Amino acid sequence: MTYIGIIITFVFINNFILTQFLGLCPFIGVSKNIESAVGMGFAVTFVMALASLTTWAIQNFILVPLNIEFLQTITFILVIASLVQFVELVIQNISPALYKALGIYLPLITTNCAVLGIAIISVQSKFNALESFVAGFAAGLGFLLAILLMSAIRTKLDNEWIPKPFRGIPIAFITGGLMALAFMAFDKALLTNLIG
Amino acid sequence: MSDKLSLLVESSPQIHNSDSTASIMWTVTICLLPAGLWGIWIFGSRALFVLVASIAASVLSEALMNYMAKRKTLMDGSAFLTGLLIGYNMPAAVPFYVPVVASIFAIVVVKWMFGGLGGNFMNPALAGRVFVFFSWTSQMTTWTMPRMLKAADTVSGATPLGFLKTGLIDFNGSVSGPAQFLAQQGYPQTAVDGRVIDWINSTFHTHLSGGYYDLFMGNIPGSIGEVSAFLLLLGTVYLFYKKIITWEIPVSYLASFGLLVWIFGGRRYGLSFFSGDILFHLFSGGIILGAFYMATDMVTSPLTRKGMIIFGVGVGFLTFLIRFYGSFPEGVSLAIILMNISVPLIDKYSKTKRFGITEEKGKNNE
Amino acid sequence: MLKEFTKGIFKENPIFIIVLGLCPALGVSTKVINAIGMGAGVIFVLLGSNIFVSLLKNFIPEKVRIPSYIVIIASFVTIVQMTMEAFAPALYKSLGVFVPLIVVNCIILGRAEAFANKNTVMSSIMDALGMGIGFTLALLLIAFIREFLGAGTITLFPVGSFSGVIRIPVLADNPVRVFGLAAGALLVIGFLKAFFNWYSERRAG
Amino acid sequence: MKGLKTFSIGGVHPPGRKYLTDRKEIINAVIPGTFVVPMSQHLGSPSECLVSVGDKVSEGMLIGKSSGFISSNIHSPVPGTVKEIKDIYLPNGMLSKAVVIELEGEFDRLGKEQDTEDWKSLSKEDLLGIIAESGIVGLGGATFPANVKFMVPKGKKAEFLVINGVECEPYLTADHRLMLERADMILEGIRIISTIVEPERIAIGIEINKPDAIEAMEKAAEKVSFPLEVVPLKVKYPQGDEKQLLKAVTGREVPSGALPIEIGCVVSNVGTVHAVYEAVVLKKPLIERVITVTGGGIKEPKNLKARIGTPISSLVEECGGFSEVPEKVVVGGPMMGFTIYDLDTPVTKGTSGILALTSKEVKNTLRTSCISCGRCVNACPMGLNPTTLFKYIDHGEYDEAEQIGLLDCKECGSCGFICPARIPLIQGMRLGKKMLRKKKVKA
Amino acid sequence: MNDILKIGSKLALICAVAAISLGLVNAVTEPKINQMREQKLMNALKKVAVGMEVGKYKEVPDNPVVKGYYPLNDNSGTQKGYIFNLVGIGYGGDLNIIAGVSTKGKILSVVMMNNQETPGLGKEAENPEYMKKYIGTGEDSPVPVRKSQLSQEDADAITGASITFMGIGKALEAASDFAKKEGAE
Amino acid sequence: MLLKILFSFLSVTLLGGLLGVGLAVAAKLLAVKKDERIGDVESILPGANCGACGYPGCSGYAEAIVNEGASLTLCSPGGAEVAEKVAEIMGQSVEVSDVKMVAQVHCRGTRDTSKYTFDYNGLADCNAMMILYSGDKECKYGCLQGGSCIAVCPVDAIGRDEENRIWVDKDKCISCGKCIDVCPTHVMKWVPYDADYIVACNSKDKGAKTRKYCTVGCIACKICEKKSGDGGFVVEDFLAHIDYDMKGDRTAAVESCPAKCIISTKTAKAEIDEVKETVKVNDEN
Ligand SMILES: Cc1cc2nc3c(=O)[nH]c(=O)nc-3n(C[C@H](O)[C@H](O)[C@H](O)COP(=O)(O)O)c2cc1C
Ligand SMILES: Cc1cc2nc3c(=O)[nH]c(=O)nc-3n(C[C@H](O)[C@H](O)[C@H](O)COP(=O)(O)O)c2cc1C
Ligand SMILES: Cc1cc2nc3c(=O)[nH]c(=O)nc-3n(C[C@H](O)[C@H](O)[C@H](O)COP(=O)(O)O)c2cc1C
Ligand SMILES: Cc1cc2nc3c(=O)[nH]c(=O)nc-3n(C[C@H](O)[C@H](O)[C@H](O)CO)c2cc1C
Ligand code: SF4
Ligand code: SF4
Ligand code: SF4
Ligand code: SF4
Ligand code: FES
Repeated sequence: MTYIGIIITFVFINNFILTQFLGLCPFIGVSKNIESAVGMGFAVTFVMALASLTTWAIQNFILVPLNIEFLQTITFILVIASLVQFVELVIQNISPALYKALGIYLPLITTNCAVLGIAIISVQSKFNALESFVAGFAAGLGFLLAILLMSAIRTKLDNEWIPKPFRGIPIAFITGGLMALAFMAFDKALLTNLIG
Repeated sequence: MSDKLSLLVESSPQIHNSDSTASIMWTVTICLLPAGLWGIWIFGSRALFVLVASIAASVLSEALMNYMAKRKTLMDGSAFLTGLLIGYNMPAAVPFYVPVVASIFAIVVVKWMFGGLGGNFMNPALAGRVFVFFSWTSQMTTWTMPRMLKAADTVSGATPLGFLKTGLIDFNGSVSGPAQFLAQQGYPQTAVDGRVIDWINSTFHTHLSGGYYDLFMGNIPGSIGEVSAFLLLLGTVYLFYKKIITWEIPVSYLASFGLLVWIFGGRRYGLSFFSGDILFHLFSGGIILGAFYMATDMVTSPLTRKGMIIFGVGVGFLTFLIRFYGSFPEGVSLAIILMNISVPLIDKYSKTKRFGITEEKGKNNE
Repeated sequence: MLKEFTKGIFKENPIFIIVLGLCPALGVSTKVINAIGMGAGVIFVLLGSNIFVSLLKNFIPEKVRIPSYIVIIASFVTIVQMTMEAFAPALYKSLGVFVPLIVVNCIILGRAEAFANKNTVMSSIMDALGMGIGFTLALLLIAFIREFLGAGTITLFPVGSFSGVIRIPVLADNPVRVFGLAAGALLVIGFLKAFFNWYSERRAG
Repeated sequence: MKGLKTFSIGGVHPPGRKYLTDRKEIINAVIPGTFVVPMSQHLGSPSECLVSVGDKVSEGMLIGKSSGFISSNIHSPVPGTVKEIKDIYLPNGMLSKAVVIELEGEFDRLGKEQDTEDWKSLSKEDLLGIIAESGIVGLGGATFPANVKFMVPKGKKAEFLVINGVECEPYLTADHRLMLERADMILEGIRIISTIVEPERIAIGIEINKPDAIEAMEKAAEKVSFPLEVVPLKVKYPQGDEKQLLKAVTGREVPSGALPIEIGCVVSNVGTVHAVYEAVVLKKPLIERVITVTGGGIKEPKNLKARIGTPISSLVEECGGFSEVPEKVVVGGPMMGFTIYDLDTPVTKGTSGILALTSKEVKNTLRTSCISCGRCVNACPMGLNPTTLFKYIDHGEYDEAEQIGLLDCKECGSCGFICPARIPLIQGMRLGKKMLRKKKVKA
Repeated sequence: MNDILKIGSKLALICAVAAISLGLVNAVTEPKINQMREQKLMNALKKVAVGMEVGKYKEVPDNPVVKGYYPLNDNSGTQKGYIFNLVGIGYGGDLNIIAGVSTKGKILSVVMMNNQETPGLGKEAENPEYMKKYIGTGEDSPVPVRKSQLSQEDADAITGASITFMGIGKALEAASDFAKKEGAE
Repeated sequence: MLLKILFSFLSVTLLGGLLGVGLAVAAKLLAVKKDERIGDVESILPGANCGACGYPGCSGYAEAIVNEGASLTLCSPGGAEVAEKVAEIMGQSVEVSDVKMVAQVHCRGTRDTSKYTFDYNGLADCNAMMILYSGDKECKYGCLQGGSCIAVCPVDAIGRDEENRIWVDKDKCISCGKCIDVCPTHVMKWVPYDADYIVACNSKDKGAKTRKYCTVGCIACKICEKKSGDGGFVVEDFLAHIDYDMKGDRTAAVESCPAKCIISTKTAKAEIDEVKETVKVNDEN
């Protein structure tokens, strides 16, 4: 697959949130307002791109040569967890405001399915180093896109009279469902036809 | 106080424009009727049945939600219109549960979970249609032949666009465009079409292939309400006259779509750039219905002119993308609901120019 | 002690009340059997990690708390992964990427963080069981609705001559397929969550 | 029609319905037996009441004294006795102290020949003094004390004096008739004002639905020594608002939150100019004004010159009463006016019209929730986003509303007029401003 | 510094324990996993072999559709056909197909392996019944790739999933051609 | 096989060790000082985020307590208990009165009992109604029934009954004071939680005037004053008030009130349960 293909795939066709169900917790949790959604989106994009690249290295320089692929999960998550913690420390230093806005969700990036998900999917797709990086980046952008749209919608919904039991999280899910419905427009055929 | 006049006290303004939500909705409904009657005429009573089912389900769902939310919104006409549009977006032969489920989904989930009229961010009729389309794809792609083509039973009812979609998958030859492709593959045409096109060609010295007349008038298989571009356009004349819809969305939609078709549309037929068949694509499928009656739904489109143009261009681009490269022959519904989900974002960033605020000061104000 | 167990099932149900661990809940809930498999996997991992975390809570240094927990969790996940692949390959295949993703299932780390590292082994076990069963029940509910509507079937274990698939008469022929897809999953969980909100509001009086 | 000036953004075209009264000459209203004179008829602090129950008052006698920098004098409209001093509700919904005067005794001015004063020898300060003394406030609607407005602050220069003859409110024809019948006096008034503010240019803006008024003003302008530009304007509401008028006439835009003097302009309504003329030349305080009594519910619509404090019921009666039961009675124009529930409410300095509107004219149809049609956004002359403002306010998010310009809203009513969902947008704006004020007081 | 080393070594210790335990578990499960995999493949091959003997797998380089094949021999050992390992393009991505084809290019048996088609639409192709539409074609009649080549009943059955149908058809067509060419040599 | 286990052991251990050291180093280098007491205080605050303290939510207040030395007794939902706990963390001592106050509406006028002067058409919001002649009731002191208080109450303690009367469920009320702030007629007033009765009228007009426009208004007849004996009732500004410090028996006064405007706070909860406002509906006339 070309790089453009990878980007289209992971941003639209296999959007992590809207078709792959990866990274839903922060998607629902941090989409209440646009600012923190964007912050989270960028943080996730950054971590995903790095994680995808690092785990590619682990896979191809350690696990495969030593024939111990069964340790994939444990090594990957170890690396990712440390990476996230490192990023967390950095953000805390660079932008305390962003750190505060992301609140409990930064640690949650560790346990964000999307990050480990992209690592595993990149390996499964047999991407090379750069492809892995691009895939991670694109999947992050897909997350950013979804959470940005979602947060704008949710800000609008704040001013509508949603039936009481539906306010907050339920309506966020339903909104996500409708977004997913629309995202079904992007399918494999689109990719095949666009770039052959 | 009974001996005195009982006067109404309210805030200014004390007079109002003659348009009301209800009159707008009902006017749109009335403008849509000719196209629907045409659909019933060419597809038979089954089409009427589908329309009745979708409208009834929609209105009853609205009534149910009214009861649950203790509100009275039936007379505003929006539920009737939503039901009608759902019916218009169905093939005539769908089983009854398809329009019914679409209507219930549209009204209950898409509209009322978000607070009823005005609260929804996605076009209810289209969301309903897409929901059932993905659920019952085959039912939703089984088309009835219109009465004037029944005799000529060459292919089982495929819409022109559907026919192209499958036909073009392994097409490597070269024709002058979609109309000729259809003609070559024996896509049926009415006799009137031949005569009209011949007349046009001889009078205006053009080289049109057959089929445009059928396409424009609606002598083709398709969804009940979308087939007749002519009658739909007739309705929009009145809507424009009454200023119920404005030019921004339809024009930017059709223009951007047309432009893309013109630039890239010919490639599939082995032609060069800038040779796409705009006419064919504007009158086939639900584009006219979508551009004038569905993308314009004010609830789910941006507030400002600038926003509307961005929205229209987006829908045009996505329709083109899906129609030419995706796996669905149509693309209108999906393109519109895809842009619907970006409307809040567009609204946020397409502000009006405020009086007495210069650019720099405006920025400081943010 | 019993309270630790029951709270996870309803009052602090990880999916409907705490709203964590959503991805697997949605990703694998297309079939009832998947829900059972996933639930079992999660219970096992949760149990194992809760036990070990609460055992090691004094040994693990603060600065590498999360990596340590994750290593513990990941070990149990890998065990589940390998066992499942060996003994239930069909299930393993249909759960797909979500098996390794148990590692990051927010509930598990969440429990380690919020509960096991502050409590005794026994209550951690209870907590794990409660949370795990709560998760499984929620998953079952979602999967049941999605498979029932979205495929018109209920897929369980094949036993003897019974293929494991129950077909729902009318629905099986023309299921509401969207419920099997991403959009349907999100809609279902939205409605269920609303129902739980409504119900707990009512219970609270 | 092309090439006519107008303002750039927003605006609406409500049905004018001025034909009901635009051919009716101004006549003096019947004087009723009782007058109710409120002490708060202007922008700013209420006047200090100088009389008490039982006092005798004469026509034009000062009964309320200006109580601050932004305040105004109030004079007795008729000779009589003070019967009562009570709190009444003004049409704008506010509570005000009012003096009830029962007609009694001789009129000093009514029916008598007035001597005219040669004011040319008076200084700027004297003229301002007379205007303040006479209790003149802006009669265009804002009721801002005229003497304060004409006092150009130090360091500022008034390049433009723009006279507001737009009368963009539907139904109303008071200014229109004034320009037709008293063009010369208006010009004299303009001369007085220009002596005070010393503008470089003087213009009067009139919408072209009043061609006879344009003609009358042009004719009168030929006779005077100073240059007066008569600027015909396209018909569009709210052109009469000073910000829009200045944009149309001068092309300048008053910055958000600022006054016209910021861009070197002074705006005054023709009625005010006429009142200035009467005060300076005839030494007559502001005790009467022209009021259009009209609407589908009035039998014989008229332009009346009525004394301040006349109960509205008296004017309605003079116009033959109601032809059908009105849905509401409005004080002011239909776009910015206020409904009253009590016909005994008195006429004040700010009352430009009394309308009895039938339900056919009001068009209060089914109210629904906002359908985001964006019509209000396109109608707002201030470039605001009324529906979003309203939603913020409806949800108690007043600070957010302020951020997107709530305080720029001047309650012109364009958005509320055009809204098909009949959202009470303007009430929302007023609520929002009230709550903001409340919050600021608290903080 | 000491502190840091201590932390590092504690994490290392946990890792070590984890790694060793996992290694042990893996030692048990890996053979089992491999065994299961082979079994699955054998089962599939048996299904498509239509009673003939399966030879040794041969990879076909540089062919987008035909990835490789097992020769099919009858009892006497003469080659009667192939079992192809095919990759087609479906609605949801690649389709892994195993098909038995005679040397004359006739489709003998087809089984759909890995795919990402939609349950209820394209996934219907996993159903053995589905493949009847192709079996027997390829030698005298062309392999069907589009609806119009089917009976009304069959056409209705694939409505909404004609891309899958075409994807399989095209893969089989390629296999059939491949077999004919090989057979001719 | 053994080799594989050895590799596993080596690689994972090495990785773990390296990362552990790396993180420890990073944590040391990038450490950010943070007052832990903020988190502790926040965890004690009730988390209602009602804003009664005047800070943006509970976390804002927690920060203000630690960093700015804000007063410890501002959290009304938390009451004395929370204040004491916070004081413990902060090493201070506090004194709080532990009389819990709740909000109650002092008006029972409905369309049937009170006079209305005009037909109001507009926003269902009391402050908005206030703009137009202070509301459509002739009584300018009463409850406008626009429900602004319902909209602001963070815990849904306020509801309306079938006759549109507003009620506060005192068991749900967390004393945040938002309704009292928002109510434009000041008919929403503080009452001690354990008060048994309230005078459900706010009219300061003379008795005769009140009687003209409202059949359930206090007419300042002073019967309650006389009947209560111990001074539990005081009539001031033509309106009866209850002195909640007096614990005497009030039933005699209650029963003899000719306007029946002294009502038990117990009925409040019973009536609120009947109709609950779920969605604020501003449309449809
Ligand atoms: C079944 C049906 C019901 C209608 N109900 C209403 C209604 O309740 N309110 C309304 O304004 N118009 C209603 N109309 C439409 C009106 O007859 C009229 O065509 C529409 O209001 C056009 O408005 P106009 O006067 O601005 O042209 C209805 C039309 C139909 C067909
Ligand atoms: C929406 C709006 C419309 C107005 N329309 C008029 C008008 O038609 N004629 C007018 O003289 N003043 C109108 N005014 C008042 C003017 O803004 C301005 O106050 C007035 O012209 C100043 O003159 P004055 O102080 O002499 O009244 C309007 C104000 C507003 C806010
Ligand atoms: C949710 C969904 C799933 C689909 N899955 C498949 C599929 O598995 N296989 C397939 O060939 N086409 C699939 N399609 C594609 C459409 O059905 C496509 O329009 C259809 O194949 C056209 O064929 P027809 O001419 O038989 O209607 C799917 C479409 C949708 C909306
Ligand atoms: C011009 C116009 C177009 C409309 N189009 C749609 C539509 O496409 N689908 C629909 O459900 N409702 C449509 N409506 C009705 C209404 O706006 C819709 O039900 C709301 O989205 C419900 O909140 C339309 C209304 C108007 C005035
Ligand atoms: S009332 Fe205010 S918001 Fe509405 S149009 Fe006028 S200025 Fe704009
Ligand atoms: S005009 Fe009315 S309905 Fe339209 S957007 Fe504005 S407030 Fe909403
Ligand atoms: S108590 Fe006050 S705020 Fe509540 S409805 Fe009555 S008047 Fe409105
Ligand atoms: S009733 Fe009033 S004081 Fe009590 S919680 Fe609600 S808003 Fe706060
Ligand atoms: S389970 Fe929480 S992000 Fe996936």
